[in-house]
Amino acid sequence: MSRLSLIQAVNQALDHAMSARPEIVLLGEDIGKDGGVFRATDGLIEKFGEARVVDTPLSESGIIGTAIGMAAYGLRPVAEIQFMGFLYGAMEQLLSHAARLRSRTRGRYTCPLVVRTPYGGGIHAPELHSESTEAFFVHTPGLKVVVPSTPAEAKGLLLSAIQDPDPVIFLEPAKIYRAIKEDVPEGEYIIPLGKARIVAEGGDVSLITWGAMLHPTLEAAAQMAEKGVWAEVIDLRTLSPLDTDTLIESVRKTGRAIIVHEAARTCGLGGEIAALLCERALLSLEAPILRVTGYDTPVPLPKNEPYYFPDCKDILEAIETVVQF
Amino acid sequence: MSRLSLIQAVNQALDHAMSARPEIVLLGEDIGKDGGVFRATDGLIEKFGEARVVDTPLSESGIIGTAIGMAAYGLRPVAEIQFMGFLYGAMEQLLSHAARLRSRTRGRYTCPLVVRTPYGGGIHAPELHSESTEAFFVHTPGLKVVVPSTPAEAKGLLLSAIQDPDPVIFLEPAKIYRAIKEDVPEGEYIIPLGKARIVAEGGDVSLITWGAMLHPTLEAAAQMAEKGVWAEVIDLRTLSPLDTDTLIESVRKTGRAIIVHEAARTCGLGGEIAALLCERALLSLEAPILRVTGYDTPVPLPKNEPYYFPDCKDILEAIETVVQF
Amino acid sequence: MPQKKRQHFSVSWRQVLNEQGEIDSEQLSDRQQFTEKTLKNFYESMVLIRAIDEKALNLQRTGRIGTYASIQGQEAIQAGAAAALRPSDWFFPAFRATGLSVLRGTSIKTIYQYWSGDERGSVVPEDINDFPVSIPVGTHIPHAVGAAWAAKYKKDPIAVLTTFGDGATSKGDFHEGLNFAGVFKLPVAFVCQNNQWAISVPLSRQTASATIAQKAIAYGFEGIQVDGNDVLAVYLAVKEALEKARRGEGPTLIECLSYRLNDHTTADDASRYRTEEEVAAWRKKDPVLRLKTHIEKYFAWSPSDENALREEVDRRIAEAVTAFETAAPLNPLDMFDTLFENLSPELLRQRNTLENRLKENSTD
Amino acid sequence: MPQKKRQHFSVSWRQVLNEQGEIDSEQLSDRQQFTEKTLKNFYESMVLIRAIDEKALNLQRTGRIGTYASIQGQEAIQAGAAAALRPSDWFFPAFRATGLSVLRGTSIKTIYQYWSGDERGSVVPEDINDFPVSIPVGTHIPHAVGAAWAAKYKKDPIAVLTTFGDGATSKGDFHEGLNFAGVFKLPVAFVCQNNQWAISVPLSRQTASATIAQKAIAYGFEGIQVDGNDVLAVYLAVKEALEKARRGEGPTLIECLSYRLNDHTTADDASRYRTEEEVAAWRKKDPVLRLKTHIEKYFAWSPSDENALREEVDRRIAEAVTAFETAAPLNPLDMFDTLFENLSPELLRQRNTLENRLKENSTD
Ligand SMILES: Cc1ncc(C[n+]2csc(CCOP(=O)(O)OP(=O)(O)O)c2C)c(N)n1
Ligand SMILES: Cc1ncc(C[n+]2csc(CCOP(=O)(O)OP(=O)(O)O)c2C)c(N)n1
Ligand SMILES: [Mg+2]
Ligand SMILES: [Mg+2]
Repeated sequence: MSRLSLIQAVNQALDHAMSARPEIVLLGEDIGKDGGVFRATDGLIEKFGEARVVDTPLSESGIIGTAIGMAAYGLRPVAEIQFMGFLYGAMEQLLSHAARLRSRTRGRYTCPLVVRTPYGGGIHAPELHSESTEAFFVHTPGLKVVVPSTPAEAKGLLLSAIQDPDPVIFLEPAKIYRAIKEDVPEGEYIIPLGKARIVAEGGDVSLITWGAMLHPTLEAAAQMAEKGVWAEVIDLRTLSPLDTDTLIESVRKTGRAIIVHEAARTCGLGGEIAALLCERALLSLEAPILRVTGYDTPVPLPKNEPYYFPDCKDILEAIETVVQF
Repeated sequence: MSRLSLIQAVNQALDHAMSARPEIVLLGEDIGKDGGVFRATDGLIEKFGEARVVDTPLSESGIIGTAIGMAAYGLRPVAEIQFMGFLYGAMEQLLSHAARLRSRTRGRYTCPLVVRTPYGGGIHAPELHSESTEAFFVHTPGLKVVVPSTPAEAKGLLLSAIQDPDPVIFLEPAKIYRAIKEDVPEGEYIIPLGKARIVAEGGDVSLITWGAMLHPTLEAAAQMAEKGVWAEVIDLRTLSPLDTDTLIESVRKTGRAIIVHEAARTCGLGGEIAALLCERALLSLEAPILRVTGYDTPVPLPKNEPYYFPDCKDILEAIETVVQF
Repeated sequence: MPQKKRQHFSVSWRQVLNEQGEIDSEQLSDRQQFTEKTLKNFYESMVLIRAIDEKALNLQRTGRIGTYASIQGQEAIQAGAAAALRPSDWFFPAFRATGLSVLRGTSIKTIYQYWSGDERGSVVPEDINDFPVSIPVGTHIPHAVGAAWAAKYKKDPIAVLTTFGDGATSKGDFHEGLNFAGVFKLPVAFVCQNNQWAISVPLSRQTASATIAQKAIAYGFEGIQVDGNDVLAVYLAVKEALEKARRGEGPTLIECLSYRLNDHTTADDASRYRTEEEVAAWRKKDPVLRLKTHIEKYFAWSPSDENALREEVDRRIAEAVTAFETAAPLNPLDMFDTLFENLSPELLRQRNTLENRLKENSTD
Repeated sequence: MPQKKRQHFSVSWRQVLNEQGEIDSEQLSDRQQFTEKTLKNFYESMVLIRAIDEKALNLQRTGRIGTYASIQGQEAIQAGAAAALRPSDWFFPAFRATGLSVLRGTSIKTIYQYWSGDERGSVVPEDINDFPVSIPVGTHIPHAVGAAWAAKYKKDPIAVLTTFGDGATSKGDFHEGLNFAGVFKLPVAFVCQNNQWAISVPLSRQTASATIAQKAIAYGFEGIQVDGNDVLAVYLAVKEALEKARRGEGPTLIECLSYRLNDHTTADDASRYRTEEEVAAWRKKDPVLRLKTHIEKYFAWSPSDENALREEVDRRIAEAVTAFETAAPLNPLDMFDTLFENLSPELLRQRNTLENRLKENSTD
């Protein structure tokens, strides 16, 4: 165990995985000597060499496209895309190829590819550095989507993603890359994909969230607990496939649900979760399912960014609303 | 008035709009002499010349990217993407630029661009020719998304889209390009964006759909009417912005809602609509909101395609379920 | 570091078997390699793949397969490249390389399955390192580059070949793939089947460059233009490129200049956009006839040799058609079973729904 | 139709003002155009934009603006290109063209606003045909091409210029943009500010081609490499390209070979990946000093001239900083009000939510 930040945990997971399996190679912009713009790959080129930690030309589509070919050939590429907003250039490779290689060839070829990318806001960066469009990938059959919310979670989930035989989009909440430190198990530490985590138990309302938003959500839950309202806080961990059973079970118990995400509201993952609950737990619902989300606008530049993202206060308001309904 | 198929109505709308406004230019692959692979632009190069009906190199991103520059300069480009599945190559241009040009420049530049593309299944075509990933674009602030369901609708909505000062993704259901003919008003015929259409009134259940799926939905409604169950059928027309008021009003009346779409279920637009209804009309709901959709797999090749898309029978089953709930 | 002087570049043109069916021995350092047997093999391959193509067109007309993309006119490219490849090499086709795939070992039945809209048509046999058809134009090029990269990483002594059309050179993926290959000096040969049309868009609308070959200059490696209707030129150029790749000397772009003799696909009507005269002029340069002229003249290829070949080819194709038409129906549940190694509970639920529906239907 | 012969291509290198600050008159047909006044104007521009840059770095260090991308080392490119443009031309920058934008007429205040994370920093004045900063690398190149296309369509007698880095040449958008420009022979000049680094990735990792200029060969138009630290060479090359464009003779790719003297941005630490020696060597080639040497020698530019210039520049910048720092705060509701011409009911509802929240906060 050592106390690590989320970015250090990512680094440790990569280091551990690469030590064990020579077929793992890292591709990306500035991941070599520079160690990645967030330092996720710090020290890895020194340890594993230029052939395994590869600075590529500036082309996201080229990175993902060549990684698909590598994966089909038998390697296990882990690609870093510098910011989620630059993944859009690689959409065709992801959607039309990575997600379909196994089904297209009926398993003759597979695509064990991990695409890591920092995502979400809160880092005062320029335009397109604060995207959280996870819903695109959740809507794409053939991809898995994973978001860690703490350092230990990051390590355990990333090692799982690297082991996974299918392509995984691994979204790292940049806002909390360094904000939290916690004990992270050394060596092999695996958190299975597809299982949500109940971070706090409660009977009054289910708060469903993931990534950086877990933290204001926990804060809101703590504040409500002082008022005697007990929230169950669920950290999704894997956005695709969704752990629907855990969600439904929780809402059957609490009768109320609030989904918290950074992304724009309309057609965000919150909509899917609300729809699932409404379909399978309607009779348990004692209040409307609310969504606390970003607005349906692009994320503003840093000056206006604080007005865009949901915060603890917004979550508290939503809890009050459903509890008093 | 003349009786036209949907593709003819599209052709007539383009012809009419181009006659009126010289700043409209068409860009796309094979839209010139070939008249488009579906013949949407048949005869237009002869009438308006090579400078206004432009066969481009094979590059979807190039088409959208240059069209953005044209639009900013003052033209009104209408781009044809040969199939929706090839739009993925242009995602970065659409998401990072077309959708943001106005807000980025606070209105100094705008992007009056229409992207037309055939979408949806049912035409027995190869892989990636049957996509219906409208949810991606609905989730993108700054874009509008429009889907016509009949020939007259196609004309009225396309003329509106071309007049619109902001970028519009215009999705044409390929399956019904030629399947239906109806009277289409000549000349200027405008259906405003953002307003859904109640195609059949009813008090027992709201069926919400768009595009080609309107037709099996209407068939199901007709069959249920024989059994004394009266469905209200809503054709969304504009998927973004959503006409939430019409949807909520209908469900407040009927107490039951079913959303029918071709797209994969998870994170499809159906989820958003169910979530909206659950949030704003919960107390009116007498049954779970059901979604009749494609599966969460890629659309199979033609041999298996019929097993993928929802049909009248699936809709009937869903109606029975909510009515008997 | 860029050099501060005027830079010069060139791309060469190569033709060995000219329009008259004569070998230009100046182009050939080793005349011996083209023995009677070799040349007849080339011819047999070309006749075979043309016949497979003709049968596919026929199956389409009679409604037994769906939309089909003919390869006619491009047989020399495909037979030449196939002969240059080793079994251990990898191959990444676009969608107009049916001949190459068959010559590599994919069964004719599989080809017909693919074009009939049956997923099993994308299953390449385990012992062949080929990818199936890629539909989005040009997007498979980076995959070939990635496989070459993996081979280099693993020090496997193989090369990778990818084919694509002239239209594909306009896509960003072409650029990105070739650029990566140049930077990392990867063992890959890029073969452009320049048939001068991308559906209705002529080459002049695709690029302002005089050749496709010169595009390699942008990536710092060699580009060469060959007569794509000359199987010998194609064979030699591809073989040299693959050998160079296997020697670790990096990629090559080979433009094979040819012509699409048929419509783009069976869903297309080329008479809308190109003239009969243009097509007729290229029919005269038919690559299959060109080689036939040569072997008739130099190796006494007789009408009875021709008949024997045709019979054998017809027999193989008839067999394949029977196998295709009598294959067990495809299981719709495959759409789930081939999606992930392990299905999530939600996907299992959806799979159950479909399974029940199929049962209902079968008892309806 | 491709030609069946060996093809030859070349790209030229151009330098007018050499490292020693001497004009190479062989490179110059019309020596007269560079009058004392012209050269001093160039110098003043370069001093101005370097000072704006230095102030930006200072504002960043003191927390008054956010991440900033320095242009130091690239002043000759930006001053030369700005002088070659006409007001009616259009300009599409990447994110490292602050100098060019200012010389075109965007206010210094606007520049600081942009890098402080204020949307108003992307508002280009109505009378200037420039785009604001584009963040996704290379993706603005097609926009420039589209604008050139529109200008050609409207028969407007203008040209379009776009600048981008060496890293941008690896993106598909570069390829697609240049290809369209070649095919449609559009009035656009592509100026690559080749500073030899893309963050930590050196040019050799970006492309295997010996020059960026030769990439134009792939698109069938002229490419030229110029000394990007020589404002005269840049000016002449860009001017000729724009004139050619306005004459309807199509696009040109101009590679300006230079060097990024500072870190990639203020968030970067270049010492992690490049040597002090490399940077020091390029500091000696400083484009501002090179021109200064020339005007000192030939036009008696004196320390007092220099001081007067510096004072004037400092005054302008101080004024801009004051304007920037005293600007009214940005209205958060703008995120809605600038999104569409007309807001939908749902967006109005969201706007109301934010409006109420802002009111609550202000009374909190
Ligand atoms: C990305 C993409 N855009 C459009 C299409 C539709 N399409 C199929 S083939 C084709 C033309 C391809 O031309 P070329 O690359 O020259 O290959 P050829 O058909 O001549 O073999 C087009 C536009 C596609 N399949 N993929
Ligand atoms: C599509 C995209 N990928 C990655 C980035 C992150 N990034 C910003 S600048 C840069 C390097 C750009 O290099 P170059 O084009 O040479 O321009 P320079 O910074 O040298 O001016 C990178 C990788 C980005 N902004 N856009
Ligand atoms: Mg072609
Ligand atoms: Mg650079």
